Amino acid sequence: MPEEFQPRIVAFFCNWCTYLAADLAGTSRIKYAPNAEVVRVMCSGRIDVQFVLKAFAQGADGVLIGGCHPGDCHYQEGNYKALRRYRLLQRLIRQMGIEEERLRLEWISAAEGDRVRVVINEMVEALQRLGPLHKNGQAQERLMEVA
Amino acid sequence: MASATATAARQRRIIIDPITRLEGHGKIDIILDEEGRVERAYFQVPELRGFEKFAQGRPAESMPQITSRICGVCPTAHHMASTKALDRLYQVEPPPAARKIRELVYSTFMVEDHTLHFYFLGGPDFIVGPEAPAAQRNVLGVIAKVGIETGQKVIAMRRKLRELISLAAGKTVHPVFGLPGGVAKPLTAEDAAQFRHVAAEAVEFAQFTRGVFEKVVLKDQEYMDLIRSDLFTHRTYYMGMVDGQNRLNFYDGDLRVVAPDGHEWARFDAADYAEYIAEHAEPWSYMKFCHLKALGWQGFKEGAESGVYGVAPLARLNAADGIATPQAQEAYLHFFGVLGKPAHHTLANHWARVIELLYAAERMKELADDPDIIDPEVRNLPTATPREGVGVVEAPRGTLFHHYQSDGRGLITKCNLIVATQHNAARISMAIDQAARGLVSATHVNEGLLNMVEMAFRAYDPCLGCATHSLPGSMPLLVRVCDDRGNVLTSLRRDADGGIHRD
Amino acid sequence: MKPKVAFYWCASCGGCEEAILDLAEDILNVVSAVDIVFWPVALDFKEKDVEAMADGAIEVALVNGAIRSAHQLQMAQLVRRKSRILVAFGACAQLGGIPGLANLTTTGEILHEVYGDGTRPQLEFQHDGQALNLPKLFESVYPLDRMIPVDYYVPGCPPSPRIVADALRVLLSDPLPDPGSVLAPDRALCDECPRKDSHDPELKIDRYYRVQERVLDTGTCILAQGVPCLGPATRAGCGARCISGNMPCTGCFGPSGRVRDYGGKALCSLASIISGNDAGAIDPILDGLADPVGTFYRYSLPSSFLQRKQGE
Amino acid sequence: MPDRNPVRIGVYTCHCGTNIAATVDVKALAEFAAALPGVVVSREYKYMCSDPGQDLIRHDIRDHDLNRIVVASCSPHLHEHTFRTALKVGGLNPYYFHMVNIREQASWVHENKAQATRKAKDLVRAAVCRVALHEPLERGRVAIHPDVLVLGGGIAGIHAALTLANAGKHVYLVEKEPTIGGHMAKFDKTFPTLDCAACILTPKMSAVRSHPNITLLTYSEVTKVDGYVGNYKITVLRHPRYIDEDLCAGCLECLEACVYKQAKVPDEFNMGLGKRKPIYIPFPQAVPQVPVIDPETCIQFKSGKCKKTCIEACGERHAINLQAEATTQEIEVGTVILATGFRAFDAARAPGYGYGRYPNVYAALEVERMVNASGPTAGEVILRDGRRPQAVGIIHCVGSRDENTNRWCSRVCCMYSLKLAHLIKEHTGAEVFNFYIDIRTPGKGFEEFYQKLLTERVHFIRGRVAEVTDWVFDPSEDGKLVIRVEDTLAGFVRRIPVDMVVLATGLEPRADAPEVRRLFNISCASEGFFLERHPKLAPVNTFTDGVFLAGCCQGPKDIPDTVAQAGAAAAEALALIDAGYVETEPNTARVIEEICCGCKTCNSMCPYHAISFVGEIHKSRINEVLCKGCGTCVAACPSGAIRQNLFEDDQIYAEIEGILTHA
Repeated sequence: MPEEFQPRIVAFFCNWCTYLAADLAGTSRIKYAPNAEVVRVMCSGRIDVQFVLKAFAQGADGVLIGGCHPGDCHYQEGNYKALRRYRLLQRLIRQMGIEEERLRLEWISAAEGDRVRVVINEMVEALQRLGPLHKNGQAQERLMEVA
Repeated sequence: MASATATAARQRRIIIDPITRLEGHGKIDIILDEEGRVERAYFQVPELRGFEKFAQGRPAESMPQITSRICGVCPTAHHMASTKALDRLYQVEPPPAARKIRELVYSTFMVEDHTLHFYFLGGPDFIVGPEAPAAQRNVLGVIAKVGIETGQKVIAMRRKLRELISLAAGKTVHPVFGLPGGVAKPLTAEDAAQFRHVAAEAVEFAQFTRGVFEKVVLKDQEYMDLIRSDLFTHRTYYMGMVDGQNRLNFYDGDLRVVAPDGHEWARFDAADYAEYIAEHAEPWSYMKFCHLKALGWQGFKEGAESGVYGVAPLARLNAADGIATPQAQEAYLHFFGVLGKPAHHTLANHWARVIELLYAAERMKELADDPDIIDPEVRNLPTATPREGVGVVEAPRGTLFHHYQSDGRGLITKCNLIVATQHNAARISMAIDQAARGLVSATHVNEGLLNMVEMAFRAYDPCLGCATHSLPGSMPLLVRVCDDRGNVLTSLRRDADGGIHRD
Repeated sequence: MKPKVAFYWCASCGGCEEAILDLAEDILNVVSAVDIVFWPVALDFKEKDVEAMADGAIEVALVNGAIRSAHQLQMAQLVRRKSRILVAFGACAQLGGIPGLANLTTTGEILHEVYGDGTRPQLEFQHDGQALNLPKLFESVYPLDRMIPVDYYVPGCPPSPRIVADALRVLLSDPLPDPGSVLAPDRALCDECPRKDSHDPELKIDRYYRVQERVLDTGTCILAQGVPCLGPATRAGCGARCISGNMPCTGCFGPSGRVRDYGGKALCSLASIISGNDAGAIDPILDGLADPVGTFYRYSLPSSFLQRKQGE
Repeated sequence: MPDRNPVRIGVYTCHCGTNIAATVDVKALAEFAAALPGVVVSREYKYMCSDPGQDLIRHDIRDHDLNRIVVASCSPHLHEHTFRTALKVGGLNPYYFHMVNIREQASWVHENKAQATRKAKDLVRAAVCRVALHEPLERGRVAIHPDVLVLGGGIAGIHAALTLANAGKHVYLVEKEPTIGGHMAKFDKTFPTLDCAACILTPKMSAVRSHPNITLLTYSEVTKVDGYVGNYKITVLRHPRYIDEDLCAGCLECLEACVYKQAKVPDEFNMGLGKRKPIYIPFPQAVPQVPVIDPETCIQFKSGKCKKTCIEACGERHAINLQAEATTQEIEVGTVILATGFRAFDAARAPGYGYGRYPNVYAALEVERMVNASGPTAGEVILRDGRRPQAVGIIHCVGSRDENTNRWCSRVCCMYSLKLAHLIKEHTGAEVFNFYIDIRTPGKGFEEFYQKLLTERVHFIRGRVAEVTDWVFDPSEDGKLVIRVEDTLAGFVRRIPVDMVVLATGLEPRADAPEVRRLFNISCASEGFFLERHPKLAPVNTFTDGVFLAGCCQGPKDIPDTVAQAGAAAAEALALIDAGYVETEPNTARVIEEICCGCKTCNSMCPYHAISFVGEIHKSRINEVLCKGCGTCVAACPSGAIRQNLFEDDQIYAEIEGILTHA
């Protein structure tokens, strides 16, 4: 039987809440899918929309943004900026033919280790339903036509 | 290279190719029969950009700026047609000042664009003359003929006119002032003063240009015969925009169609264009061919039964009963006095263009002098739910339609654009086919013939940029005579400046 | 001996050619300063003349327009080979330009839109044994530097006369700027905006207006008036032409040097400055940005990270 | 200033014993890393954080002339500092370092070794790509203001305050209640030694009052916190007690003089078991010894028609001012100790036990007051009707270890239940039944105390009580409260009739914990207690530098642990203060002036007002000291004119590319 599609997820986690939650998941030995790889930033407010687009262009099937709960931002308001960008970015990627399930923003506090498991597993399932973002290496194909 | 004699018996074909490898413009393909006589000449447009497709989903208000990118030569025409379509889409009328500012800018643009064509593109053919050596048949040759100071005069005039467009519309190439229900900003008293100043010069300049034309063309019997010759005559319908008194208008009014015998065949509002005009596609060209819907597509035929019609200066004058400004009206009467009405002579387009140049300059002056022009009220904010709108203007090269449908938020759901060269496409094809049949054969291909074909073509100043919503501009051509293996027997090139060379 | 210069156009609207003609009287100075060896739209030299030249014989080639067909690619490669310095001239060559919005769709969709199910143009049409051909179009529009190496960029749709004049001067003098640089100030438009001092440092947007929804004051920062103006994200050098026309900047000069994806950055910025801390408050404000792709990538979709619409 | 030398990277993969090695193929990982561009040395080692591990790095820097280091091990929150120091010692700038978390975020959370290894490789590749672009950075120094804020005047706060004050530091002790003392002041005896709580607490309280280095702000709350480690500006709201602390001599004549001859108002300090007057002092040893007027009940405040006998009584001192209003006071401190304590579980939330329904069901704290000689009943343990109980049941784990209320063990209930059992028996001679799930006595002398109780013939019944009811089955139960429980040792359900039920209520976070957390910008654990930086290695630190935790606000604990933690918190604060400065992370943002166009987008981004707009040059500028390094302005800057150290755009792009480049 063909091997199940393993989506690649780039996860941008803020240093103070979601990254710590992921650490807590570790110390609690919670098991979850190995498809998400974390880029640590100090605050979800640091996440430039360019980074998300870069990840999609570079081959990510999904992008996860993790920040502190509203009102809990270690830097007071960074997560609100992240939310505003995310809401607009969702509209953009829809126009660009990228399903909205491929981009997810979650507030996960330092205490919610298990939430990391739930979110990543959910996302992996959703992406396995959707299949790869770059259907049969679309990008390469496009270069073929001009070669 | 294979020798001509070796392959003389073979079936031949001639490709007149506007160096697609360079510009990807129009292309003419002439098929010869066994005897080397022209069997069929095809006029092909090899490109398509799909503005109509990617317009979908864009906010309506961005269309004037997006569609102006169809053509950098006549962006103002697209910008204006689009803006007028938005007025209808949002069901909002611009305040009087805004309407006048639009027409003022538009008239300025018409003066500038007609000047460009007369001196830079069409000019070489008749000012320097069809028989002049190719090396001289270009803008430099024109300047040599009319004098260097005239050349500078032309350049300076264009600059002043284009600066005025920037003044009122932000930019000259791709203006940004059109909004549903008005324009982006009012004109100040200083702005208006500048317009008045330049407008006065423009009228003078137009008269000067008319003088040049009458001197070098009307007084040249050979040239007049050429104009009148059947080679360049097609008896078709004509369409153009007219005001309430059926007088020529570029910015606003009804569309009027006259039959080959000159009688009014139809008069309609832009919104109803689809009831009068249909588009026909051929498998060998990306360009669609317009025809009169009621008469249907009869193929590339002239006459009252065929739906083929023309637009552009000659057609406009044919479709109008007169011109609203005195000097241009006088020139109008002279024109038909000489050629009779309607005039079916393709090459008369150049003359008609000069008359329009004069009208545009006079109209520009009228509007610049109008005290309302500096009224600060230039916006009516739309309140109605956007639905559908058709905008039309007379572009330098002919009638230009923009037709949009949108959803309730004003996002475009359907966009249809009909540009001048599409209206003329059938007539252009016929002109080429006719010229080719009359002049070309396998053994008889030379510059003269080529330029004749050229002139039939160039008289329309066809803008294939617009035609394909892709690429602009003038029409460089390549003529190659090849055998059926594609070996080049003879090859002639003709470039945008009119120079023709045998390789 | 005067340096050889070539002008060439790919998929463009001709506006860039007009931009050069708009040098008006100055064009004569240019013509006298250089030896124009190739300018299809204006002068009488042919492809074969170019082919005949030694590689690198042309000092500077200014190429405008994007690449969307094999022909254009061929020619761009030829000019590249013959030129020492190749400049992507104008927004289409630099970023893909407005025709690059075609990357939101496919050639198939375009053909269907224009011809429906009726007669369609054929790449090859037979007239008793004679084939008439139409060139194949690529599925996507490409900025010049995705196809050939580009040394410099002249931004704008079209480039402003000042930028064109400066660029020609710089390219013909020593020392040359760093390879790859954009020949315009590496600062955003606000720097030269006449309205830059018209608003206070608290730039907060409570509502985005679409341009037809609001009568704009002619003296105040357009963004501060709630109409999305991309000036802050867009390279300076145009002289704020649209602003002086009392319309917002739409970004034709592209990004400044440290930005990789123009639209992404602009979006990120315009979303950051709105009020509202929950979806309920944020979304209505964002409705004023009716068309994110068309707003933020109007000139730069083919040069963006994603390049075109994904999936099929 | 970017480093121009060719990049020479050393990559170190840690086994962490088997913590990593069991799930990630460390050998394969090290070999993979060795092949990555720029990597000169790649090693794997049992414990990279150990001395020999760090020596590896130091020697390689020397022997292989490395200028970039990547360590793949645990979370950077644990050992980033350790390894940066190793670089420093090795003569390399500590920021030429990047850490890859393959333990918490790989080996511990995945089971499939192949997949975990694949992920670890991606992360290492990302780190190698990133570290190549790192630039040398210097930590900044911020001077530490020597004064300290201690929030909460319970035993934790008191002990921390005294420790610091005795070390010569000035302390602001802020307490919400009119007096300090906290919960401990309400206790009678303390387990396991049974020494009297007051006897050990009140001397410390008066020490606080009289200490020259302590500014005591009772009846006060912190409403605003500005600044950062070393330089906090704290706004304190002082509720009006209507009696001027400076003028009042504490004679308490005003209490006598109050028009209320009898105390009528339920008394908070005695859990409502006793009564007080509208003008009152919480308890005799209260600190400060200054009465409070309760405007809710004072006639003057309610009707304005009081004879104001209190003011007469105060006479010349004029200490009473009924017009007094709340005031705010701003204090500047360098460090903060949070000792805000806990809230006792509200027994009414466990309805099965009849609290609030049956008068003779008491919460433990109420009984604490009853057994206290200075309490409402002068030390008598009596039922509501004044009778002495014949039988008393003490139910453990009320609001602890309970799915429906709080899951955690409150740590102290077993011991104080034993203490109460002992005291009740002592005071009443009643039969005492303890209903417990487990008896937990992990502490010095605890188990001995338990054994002692067993010899006192206190009954222990193992089982979670089903309900307390007055529904009697036979005459023997008449007028009694019946405790229904399954005796899990005997293995059958029993009905124990008693006169009094004592509920050993657990400890939970205070209701205002979330507000305090936000004020001081720290985190809470899932159950709501404040989160320490590390459960073992930094139990009194928080993730916010300069803010420390003491006592039950961090989690349930008994008095000895609380005092120990308070001392530790004080020591941490002292360490900072005596160092004189704190080193700040260099990951701050800066504006590149040549690129900044002055669009003012960034100015509204910064919650710390670190970004100012400089009109003269028409550009924005960032104050490096005020910048906290969140990077929000960096992402918002539309022209890329703002950069952030350690989180440069290019470094993050490199990381993304590294993750997604398929090997």
